Amino acid sequence: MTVGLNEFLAISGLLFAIGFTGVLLRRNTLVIYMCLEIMLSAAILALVGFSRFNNTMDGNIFVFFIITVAAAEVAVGLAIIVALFRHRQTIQVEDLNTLKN
Amino acid sequence: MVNSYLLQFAILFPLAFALILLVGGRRIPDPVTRIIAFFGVLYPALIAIWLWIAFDPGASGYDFVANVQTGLTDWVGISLKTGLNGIGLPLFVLSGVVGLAAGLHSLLTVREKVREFFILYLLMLGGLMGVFASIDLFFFYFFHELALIPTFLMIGLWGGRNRRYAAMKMTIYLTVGAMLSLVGLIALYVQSGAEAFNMIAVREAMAGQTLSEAAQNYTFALLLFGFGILVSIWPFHTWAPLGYGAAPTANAMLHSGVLKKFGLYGLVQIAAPMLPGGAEHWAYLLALLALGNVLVVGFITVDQSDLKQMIGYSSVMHMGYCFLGLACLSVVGVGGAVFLMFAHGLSVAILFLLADYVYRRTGTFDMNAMGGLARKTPLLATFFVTAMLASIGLPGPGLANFWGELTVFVGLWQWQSWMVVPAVFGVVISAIYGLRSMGKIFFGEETESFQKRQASLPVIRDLDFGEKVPAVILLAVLVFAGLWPRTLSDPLNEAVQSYYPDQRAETLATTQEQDEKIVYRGTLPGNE
Amino acid sequence: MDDLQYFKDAAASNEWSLIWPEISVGLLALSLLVVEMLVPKMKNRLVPMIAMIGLSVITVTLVLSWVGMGVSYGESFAGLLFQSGFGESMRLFFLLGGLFICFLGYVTLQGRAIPRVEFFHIVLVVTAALMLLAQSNHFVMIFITLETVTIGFYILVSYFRNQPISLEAGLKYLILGGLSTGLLLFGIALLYGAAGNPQLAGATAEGLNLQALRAFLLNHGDHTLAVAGMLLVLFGIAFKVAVFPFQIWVPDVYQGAPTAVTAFLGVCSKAAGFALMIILVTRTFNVETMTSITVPLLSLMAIFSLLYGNLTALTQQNTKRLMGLSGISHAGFLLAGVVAAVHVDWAVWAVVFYLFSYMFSSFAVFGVMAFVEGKNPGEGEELIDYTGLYQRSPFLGTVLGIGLGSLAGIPPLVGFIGKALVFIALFQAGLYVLLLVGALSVAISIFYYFGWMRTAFFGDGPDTEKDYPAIEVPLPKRVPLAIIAGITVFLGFIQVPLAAVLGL
Amino acid sequence: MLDFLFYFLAALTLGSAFMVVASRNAVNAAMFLIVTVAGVAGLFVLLGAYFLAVLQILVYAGAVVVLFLFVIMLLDDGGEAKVKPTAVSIGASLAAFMLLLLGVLSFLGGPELVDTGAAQATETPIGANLQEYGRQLFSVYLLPVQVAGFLLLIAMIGVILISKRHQEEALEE
Repeated sequence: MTVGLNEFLAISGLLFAIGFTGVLLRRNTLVIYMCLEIMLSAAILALVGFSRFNNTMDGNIFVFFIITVAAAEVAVGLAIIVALFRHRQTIQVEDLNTLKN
Repeated sequence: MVNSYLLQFAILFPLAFALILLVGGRRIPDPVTRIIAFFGVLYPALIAIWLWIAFDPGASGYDFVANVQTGLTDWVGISLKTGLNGIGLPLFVLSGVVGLAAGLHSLLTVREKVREFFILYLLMLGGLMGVFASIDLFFFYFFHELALIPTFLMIGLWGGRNRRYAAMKMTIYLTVGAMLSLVGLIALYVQSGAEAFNMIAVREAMAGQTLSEAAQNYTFALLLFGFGILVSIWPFHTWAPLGYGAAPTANAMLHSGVLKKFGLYGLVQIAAPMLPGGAEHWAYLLALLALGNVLVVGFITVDQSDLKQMIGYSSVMHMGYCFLGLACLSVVGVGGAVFLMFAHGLSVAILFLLADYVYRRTGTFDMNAMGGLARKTPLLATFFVTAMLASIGLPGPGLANFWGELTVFVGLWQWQSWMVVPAVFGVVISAIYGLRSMGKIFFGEETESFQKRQASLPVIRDLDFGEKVPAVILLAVLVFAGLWPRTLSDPLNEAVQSYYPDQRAETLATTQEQDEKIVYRGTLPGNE
Repeated sequence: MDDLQYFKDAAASNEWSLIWPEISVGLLALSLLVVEMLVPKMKNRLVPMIAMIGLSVITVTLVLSWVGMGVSYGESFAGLLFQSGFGESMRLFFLLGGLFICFLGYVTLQGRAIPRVEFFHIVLVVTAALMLLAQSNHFVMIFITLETVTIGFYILVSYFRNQPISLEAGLKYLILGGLSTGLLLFGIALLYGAAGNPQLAGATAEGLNLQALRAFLLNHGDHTLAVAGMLLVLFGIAFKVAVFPFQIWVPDVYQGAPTAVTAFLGVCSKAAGFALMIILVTRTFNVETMTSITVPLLSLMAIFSLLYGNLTALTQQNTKRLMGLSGISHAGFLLAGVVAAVHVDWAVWAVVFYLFSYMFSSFAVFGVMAFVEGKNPGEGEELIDYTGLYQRSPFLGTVLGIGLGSLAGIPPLVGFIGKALVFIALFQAGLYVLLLVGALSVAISIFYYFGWMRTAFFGDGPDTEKDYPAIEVPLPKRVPLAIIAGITVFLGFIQVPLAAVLGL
Repeated sequence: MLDFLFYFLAALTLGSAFMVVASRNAVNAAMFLIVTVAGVAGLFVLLGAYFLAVLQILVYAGAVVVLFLFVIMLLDDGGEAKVKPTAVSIGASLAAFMLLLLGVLSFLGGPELVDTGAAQATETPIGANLQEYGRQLFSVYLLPVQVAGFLLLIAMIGVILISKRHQEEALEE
């Protein structure tokens, strides 16, 4: 195939940007969390791409760890969101305003 | 050798006793607290006096040098190096003596939160002893702050009216001053390239090289304004009278008498000799500000009716003379400044002490609401008159102050003759407020308000034994130093001569064409 | 046969004995779970005791091992770890930190209807991860330990699951933590990609290894990808240490988290970030082409952190938020030290010294906070709740005074020494602006620290309509606080023990 | 063919990622997340990382997103349609997006990278197969694997702890 590293990096960069924008833009904590996952995916894609075109295995191994961690993070994060929902009946960011001066 | 350890013990004893009181907590009964505190203030004074006797007058460098590693040597060359030279000795003695007197006074008068008071007092005393014993620049600063913090707390906790505002204002001013001087000290050390952060090493390193003019100027400016704020140089003096007005007596004595001299000491011992170019650059401005201290603050002092405030302002005013002496940058001027620092420290401490005695008898500091006290308390009146005359700088009982001021004038005459006129006018101002205060408090008729108030006051008695002791200690040292200044001025002269080697010689040779030999190698009083 | 040899070689390079303290802490954490199962009746008393005693034993053994056997230096685990004096001192740091957090947790959790064992278990695991983090020499190692720490903190921050305030703080930390992880990872990916590019001379197959990466950067420090990666990595870490402009999460999370966790977050998590900063900024990215970017950038961040933290703390009434905001200014100091360390070698030790001093003084303050606060959310956290603390409990008042004084940088307390060392380092590095801002911020910080002290000591003013009860602290619980306060004072006078640790 | 596949997958990934951000409904967002994840997995296949592709599908699509969906159903939140993002937040987000885009484009335009495209690997030079993973993970990367174990342990404990209903512990002492 004629597609090179640059194309993969471009996808990865765009994916990262979309995820980042989502984190900033969205108000629903669940969706924000999904956007974080998109950012992680972007980083993973970049790593795998580099690993492939640099001919080194390290990047792939790193991705293995990242996926492991991401799964754990999601589990903890969702647990917190659910627990909070029980108290507040909401998952919108602007309703999380108990903490203030 | 043993004496070197004594120097460190003078720092250690008060701190250790403070620690004992702190750890002991409420289990220590009040009388025991007082006994511990008594020894805590006694030992440093005894050591100070012993070292005064033991000091080798011929030594031009440091005596009693000892070095303790505290752990920072490898990185930044900091170690607790202690020792005394001719400039440090008078001030070390001063802290010991004033510390003892103020301590004795508090032992007899403090009634509430006794344990806390003496923990803080001993901390402050330990810091004071350390300031003038440190050769290491870092610990020099460190001990000053160590003594400063208890001051704030004591003003806040035991102070008189306005104490919170006073404590806060003092904290802000002094913190800013201290930070500036710390930055200045660091600048000095790093630029000198010395291997150790102490005065000896930095001085040697500076002697081997010359910093650029700009570097000298800004480093000296940092030190000048940092130290200057700490010494209440005009126009940064407003914290001082306020603070002293609110401070408990012992604090006012220690701070105005001793701790404030830290800044001057720093300028005399460190800044001016190590940065001669910078000192030269700023000397004129310094002298003008000092004249501001003498004249502006002098007039404000005359206007005061509150006794404690008046003493506070007068202390600020007298700092002006010390600055003037320093600005001369000559042996005579600087020597006079240091000697005046010593004498003023004692006299202002007595005045604060006596102001407290007056308050105990009249229930007020307002001088317009007193009068005729001399008839009931002749001894107090005698002490007060003596101390006030000394503070003004009249010959007689205040010989020490007189020597100091006179020498400063001589130094000033050789440098900027015209400044002698306003400076001497300052003496007249101090005579005015001094005499007025004596008259208002002790002579004349009792004012009506005072008579009314007496009904609610205990019967006015003259000084009792416990009150006499601190005052007598201070006066005795003052008189001794006045009558026999050689014991201090000889070492002082040695030290100053090696630090201020005719700095002005060349400048003046062209302008005045005088014989520098006689003028600049002039000797200090009592040294003929 | 071939495979067997492969594993044998790998096994030989994995010198597990080198990380015995971490392994011990991990095993200790596991043993807590076992204890919970075996003696469920006693667990609430037994578990904290075992955790604290175990950590103390490990700490003492570690120190003794230095004395007895010295310290080993160099790479281990095939380059995953790098043993150094810095790593050793940070090991001790995190062990001491974990130990005191266990104590604080014991105090905070007492009398609450909430599980305890899990708290100590997670604290221990996080402590072990922190200790490994400080010795990492490889991005995989950095990532996995950092994430263990982060996930641990997600749980710990939201530990009071029946208080929405705690959960809310947890969620905020979660989102911003996730964001910082994303930045960090993308940065690592870019660095890895740049370093392994076969088109470039000096490309390395081990782009994730910091030493190899540095060797690459020496030649290609100005490579666009490498620079972008470095910036992203630094920003990711800046989130963790909460320096401007990545500090937004701090006040809320500090306030919502249980006090023991706030202390853990404020001290150990911050220290972890700065350990990484030191490893990366001064030991990996310290090539000229990169320092020309990092030094001005980090200096600016430090300056703004110093100013932002202090100015916002001035009007703050909630003590936890106050600690968080003032912590931002301390992070500014530390960052300034890191910048200085780029030019001046010993400044690394100034930073580590500052970290230690910050730990002792913060713990003194947090320790008092744990006793003053009430059992309901937000109770006893306002400054006004400290009114007359000295009169209510002279012991707590004294400890608070010592802690706050040290944080403010007042001699003779250890905080002053830390600040002075950073100042000297800054001057030697020629960073005069930073030095002046630092001095200014010390002066500003005096206001709020003294304001707090004034409330605690002189708080007999007109605002005492409410009658504040006396606080009794039983003797066993006094001991750790007294030790911490004692260390804060002692190290102010004599720094020999700490200097010996740092001089390893 | 491969090129076409790449562009197809890229479009799929980016498009669905965009839809995750844009969709009003959380359920839809989660669905699009699955597509995104699958797209990324497809790209992994193109890059020869078959194992990771499988892992990605298994963990993300199989576990993570399902978990998301589960939680969404459980919470049954009213949706966020009522609260419109403010102009400021939209502006800030767009600015951030543009900045990132600019960054991506600018470093892609760098001379060093354009060349890397030549470093094409037609076969699979690195052993990105299961055996190689096993070797690496259980020799060189054994320590991180152990740490990851602890990480999963505390994550598990944490999840149980936080999601337990308020079954109050008995107070001792």
